[in-house]
Amino acid sequence: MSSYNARRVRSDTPLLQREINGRPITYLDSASSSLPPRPVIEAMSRYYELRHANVHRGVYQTAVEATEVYEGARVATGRFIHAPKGDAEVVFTKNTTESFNLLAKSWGAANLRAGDVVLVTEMEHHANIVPWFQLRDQLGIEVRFVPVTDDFRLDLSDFDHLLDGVKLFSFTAASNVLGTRNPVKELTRAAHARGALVALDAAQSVGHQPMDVVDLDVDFVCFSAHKMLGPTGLGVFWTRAEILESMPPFLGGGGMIADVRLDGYVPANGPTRFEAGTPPIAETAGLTAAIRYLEGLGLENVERHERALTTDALARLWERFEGRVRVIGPATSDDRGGVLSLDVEGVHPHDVAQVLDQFGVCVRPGHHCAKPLMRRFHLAATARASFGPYSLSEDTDVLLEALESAVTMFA
Amino acid sequence: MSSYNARRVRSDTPLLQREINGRPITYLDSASSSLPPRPVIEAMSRYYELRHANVHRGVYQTAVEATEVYEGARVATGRFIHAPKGDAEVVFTKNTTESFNLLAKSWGAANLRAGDVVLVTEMEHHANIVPWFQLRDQLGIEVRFVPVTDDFRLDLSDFDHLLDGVKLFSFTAASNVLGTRNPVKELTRAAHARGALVALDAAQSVGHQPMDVVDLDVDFVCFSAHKMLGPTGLGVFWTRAEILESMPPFLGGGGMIADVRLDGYVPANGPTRFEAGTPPIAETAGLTAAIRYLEGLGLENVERHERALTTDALARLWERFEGRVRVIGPATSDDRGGVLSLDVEGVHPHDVAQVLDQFGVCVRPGHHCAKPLMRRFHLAATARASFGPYSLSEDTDVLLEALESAVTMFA
Amino acid sequence: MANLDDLYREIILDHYRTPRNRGELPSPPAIRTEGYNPLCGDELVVYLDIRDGVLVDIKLTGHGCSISQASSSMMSAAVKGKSIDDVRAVIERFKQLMTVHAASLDDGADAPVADIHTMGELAALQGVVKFPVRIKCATLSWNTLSQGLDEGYGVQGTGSK
Amino acid sequence: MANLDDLYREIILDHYRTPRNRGELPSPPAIRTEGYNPLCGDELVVYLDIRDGVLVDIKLTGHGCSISQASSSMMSAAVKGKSIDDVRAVIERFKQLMTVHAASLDDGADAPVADIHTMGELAALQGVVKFPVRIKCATLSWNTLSQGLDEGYGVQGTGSK
Ligand SMILES: Cc1ncc(COP(=O)(O)O)c(C=O)c1O
Ligand SMILES: Cc1ncc(COP(=O)(O)O)c(C=O)c1O
Repeated sequence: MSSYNARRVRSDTPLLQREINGRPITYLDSASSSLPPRPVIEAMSRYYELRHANVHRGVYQTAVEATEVYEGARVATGRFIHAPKGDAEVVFTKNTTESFNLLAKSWGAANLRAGDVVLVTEMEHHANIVPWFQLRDQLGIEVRFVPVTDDFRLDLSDFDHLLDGVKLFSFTAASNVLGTRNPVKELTRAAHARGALVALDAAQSVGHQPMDVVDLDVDFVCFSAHKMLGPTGLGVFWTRAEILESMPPFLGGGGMIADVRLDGYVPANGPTRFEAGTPPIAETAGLTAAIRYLEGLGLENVERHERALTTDALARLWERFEGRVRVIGPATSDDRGGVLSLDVEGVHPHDVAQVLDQFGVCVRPGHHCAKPLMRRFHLAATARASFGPYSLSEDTDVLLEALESAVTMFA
Repeated sequence: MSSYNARRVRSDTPLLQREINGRPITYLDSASSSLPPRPVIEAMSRYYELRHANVHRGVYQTAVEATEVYEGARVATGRFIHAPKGDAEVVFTKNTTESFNLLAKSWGAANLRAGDVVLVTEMEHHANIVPWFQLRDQLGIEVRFVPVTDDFRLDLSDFDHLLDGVKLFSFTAASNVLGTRNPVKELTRAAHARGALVALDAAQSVGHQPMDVVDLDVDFVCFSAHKMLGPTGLGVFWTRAEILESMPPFLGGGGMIADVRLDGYVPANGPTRFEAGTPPIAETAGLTAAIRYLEGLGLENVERHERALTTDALARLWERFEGRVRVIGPATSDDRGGVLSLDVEGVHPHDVAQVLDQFGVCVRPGHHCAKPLMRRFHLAATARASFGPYSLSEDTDVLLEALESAVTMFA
Repeated sequence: MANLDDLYREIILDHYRTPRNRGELPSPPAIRTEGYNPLCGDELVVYLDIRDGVLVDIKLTGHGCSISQASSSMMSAAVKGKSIDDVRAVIERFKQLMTVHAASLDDGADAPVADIHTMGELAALQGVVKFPVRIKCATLSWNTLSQGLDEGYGVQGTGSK
Repeated sequence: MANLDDLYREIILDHYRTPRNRGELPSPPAIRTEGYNPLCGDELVVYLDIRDGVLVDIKLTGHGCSISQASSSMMSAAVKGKSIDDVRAVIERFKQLMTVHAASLDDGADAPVADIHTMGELAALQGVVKFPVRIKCATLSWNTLSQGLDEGYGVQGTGSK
């Protein structure tokens, strides 16, 4: 796998040194949450040990440093995704889900009215569905779905028609269930041509491939730190400065105001307008460390590495189980990420995951917060294995061995 | 200061070992954010090193352990505040501010209509004002303020009248500017007698004194982990189970649903209904450690310790400066916490804080997110010093020395 | 460390492979109750034929993991033909078997040991408590049964006699 | 480590203690512009008397910290009597002096050094960049002046001639 040294990444990751049931852990759940390397964990400890203070408004040394940590993470994030105006366009949230709620409840509530259409896809995570349903219940907008084909791609045969009346097309760069990567630039061009804005769920792509919001030409991007080797408790919302400035406040409280009187309030300008209350500060120290770490690896390298693992795993799953273990997702590694949703003949995903745990293999059973997609394929659940920058083909070895055992046990 | 060993707490707190400008740090900004002791920092590192995984739905070992960490924190929190139904009543948010937004946008939007009154006080933090203004703009409710007297207490002379039409009385247990502690039980009894529910902003009291929601008989409580020796990125919302079950969802996304179909969604029951997306998991490990640490100290001891420091500081400030340094808050330590908002004659609070920084003294200048209160006292800002469990009377020594220097410098 | 053999006892796999009392009952007169585990998508329908305070027949349909399927199958075998009072007693004991006290989450203490000697085959399910995430799988059918009984009493009270 | 003497130069304290050009001008004809620093509550009103492209007079009222007060006082002394083009040039140079590049936040690099030799007394404010939180204090009056000029041109264009 070229000069990329996944073994080095693995040794940087404390959790991967752990043993489970007497075997080294085989972590195949990066699509749920990734494992932070030592520099990320240490950046947060160091922050608490040396610099912690509340941000903004402080003039003493540690408050200045904490503010630098926080605003520095905004700068690093802006650069990481190539935001044209950098930190001025980066809002910190709790997670991808809060980012989508911000999008729906600030931009959406201000710009959409009854009858307007928000187009999503059948392969969306609930984070990019439920906030739109909530807005529909409140404003009477229509939430429309791009269907998914039998070969796990967006069905674009009727796309032009689907775009009728659409004000926002909000879709995922990569499916957390199927692994499918959608043609972001092409879809964005089509939506823009029809006057719609475009929001991208980048939760499954940031940290797995390079992200350039200018190149993609999207209007909004949402993702989570914890899926890109960073900490829990921190998400990102990006939009162009012009749009950001036009968006009304979302959550109210300290930090997001310019003034509060007994008779009303004036919201602040810039990203802070959307950051009410004490933000996740230590978490931003972790995010900056994660970004630096990923930049050190090179996102192109991470992408190539994960693709090679995926190609290999797809081939070996087929070879070994010849259909007794079905992959719910594209069969080749073109336009797909390292997410393998498995359907094991005669064994419920919960039982698959339980047996795999005995081998130290971590896969996630369930609907993966994508119930419309599961229904589309008449599945209640899958057992999902997914790769990260630290994954090795040995992980696939153990996965196959453990799957064999599950198949045998329930035969 | 009895058997309580603040020096021990100090030595447990890594940040307090730091030097600033060649002097040991004198941290007097606990009202903004507290400094976590080593066990809290280590609980989070250990979590990332050994157990991190996304919570819920996972059956493999680390996912089970991460879920135990997360749900264990809910149990610990419920016990800590004496929630009658324990963890079933504890919702994790990002911070106090999100907790108040949850209160306003879920309970408030569902239970209040045009003309209903939400009563707050003039000494509220913006977190307990702005969400109500937002609801007013949306629903036409009235936001009414209990005034503050010249001696920094709630003006209850017209309280009965103020309660007319009030559906919710939402107020702070302790002012983050004045230090004033409000008579929670008495106010709650009066509000309940008039059929109003009561929400308590406990951001400045949890971690400084014992908290018993049953004894206080309040209906909602909001606070932040980072103000009680815990991490950033985590807040708590508590309400009685009956109320919690009746509240509609707030943010939408994964985790908070029972089902999602192409035509709508069914929210989950219990606290998770209000926890959309991947929650701050590592942060809950930190919160549990903070709770255990505080329980180890004994909240009564912490309270007694901080009161002794406050009594001492009030006396010495007066002795040394005879009015050239005014304390904006009650002059005696009865019914007040360890928050000292200073107004230094002829010196702007920003300059006070800047000069103090030279002595390694951390105080916060500004409006402390309480602009209505600042206006009430015709102040643009104060320089606020505040105590925590690790504070010592030596801190007051350095504060006084540094204040002397500021007074001289700008004379 | 919990062992997989604690969970997948042979008798559990047997019930999973050849579930007892699968099928439907005409409803009405049978009580039909749906159970649902939102976390893993398990679905279950329980049909209860209650006459003169006795659970004369019980049938089950739906899908789920081995634990949920086996538990429902074992449940049906354990309660069929019993008086409603006895059924409720079995439910109670089973719930006790499955209880992980909140305290054990908080303090890392072991779960309490229920009185398993009186439970027959059902005792095989006690290994589930060592896998707390699977408890919901084991209890789904029991909660659904319980709910069915509650509804059933409503129905009986108003006129199925 | 930044030193307090870099911030509170004697000349700054002097301007703070005895601010120049305090007061109001009748408006109109003077341009009246309000400045506001939401973070620390500083408030400032700038009055500009502009005639034939020259800033004939400037007055200031409001309150704020020593840095914001001294900066506005020094600003008023530096721009009073200058042509608008020259005023704009001074503003530009001052802003440069105060710039902390985003890159320095990110990488910890030092802020760039502006050309301070042409700035007279104003150069005393350069120590402020070592205290990034105070930059907003120093620039408040300048931003307000800048805004006043922009509005002024609108006013002049439409008829104060
Ligand atoms: C009384 C009070 N309420 C609410 C808050 C807001 O807390 P947070 O910033 O953690 O949301 C604070 C903290 O500044 C406070 O002191
Ligand atoms: C595609 C996608 N979108 C959104 C989310 C939600 O992310 P979070 O749970 O961090 O809010 C996820 C994570 O599960 C995801 O995979």
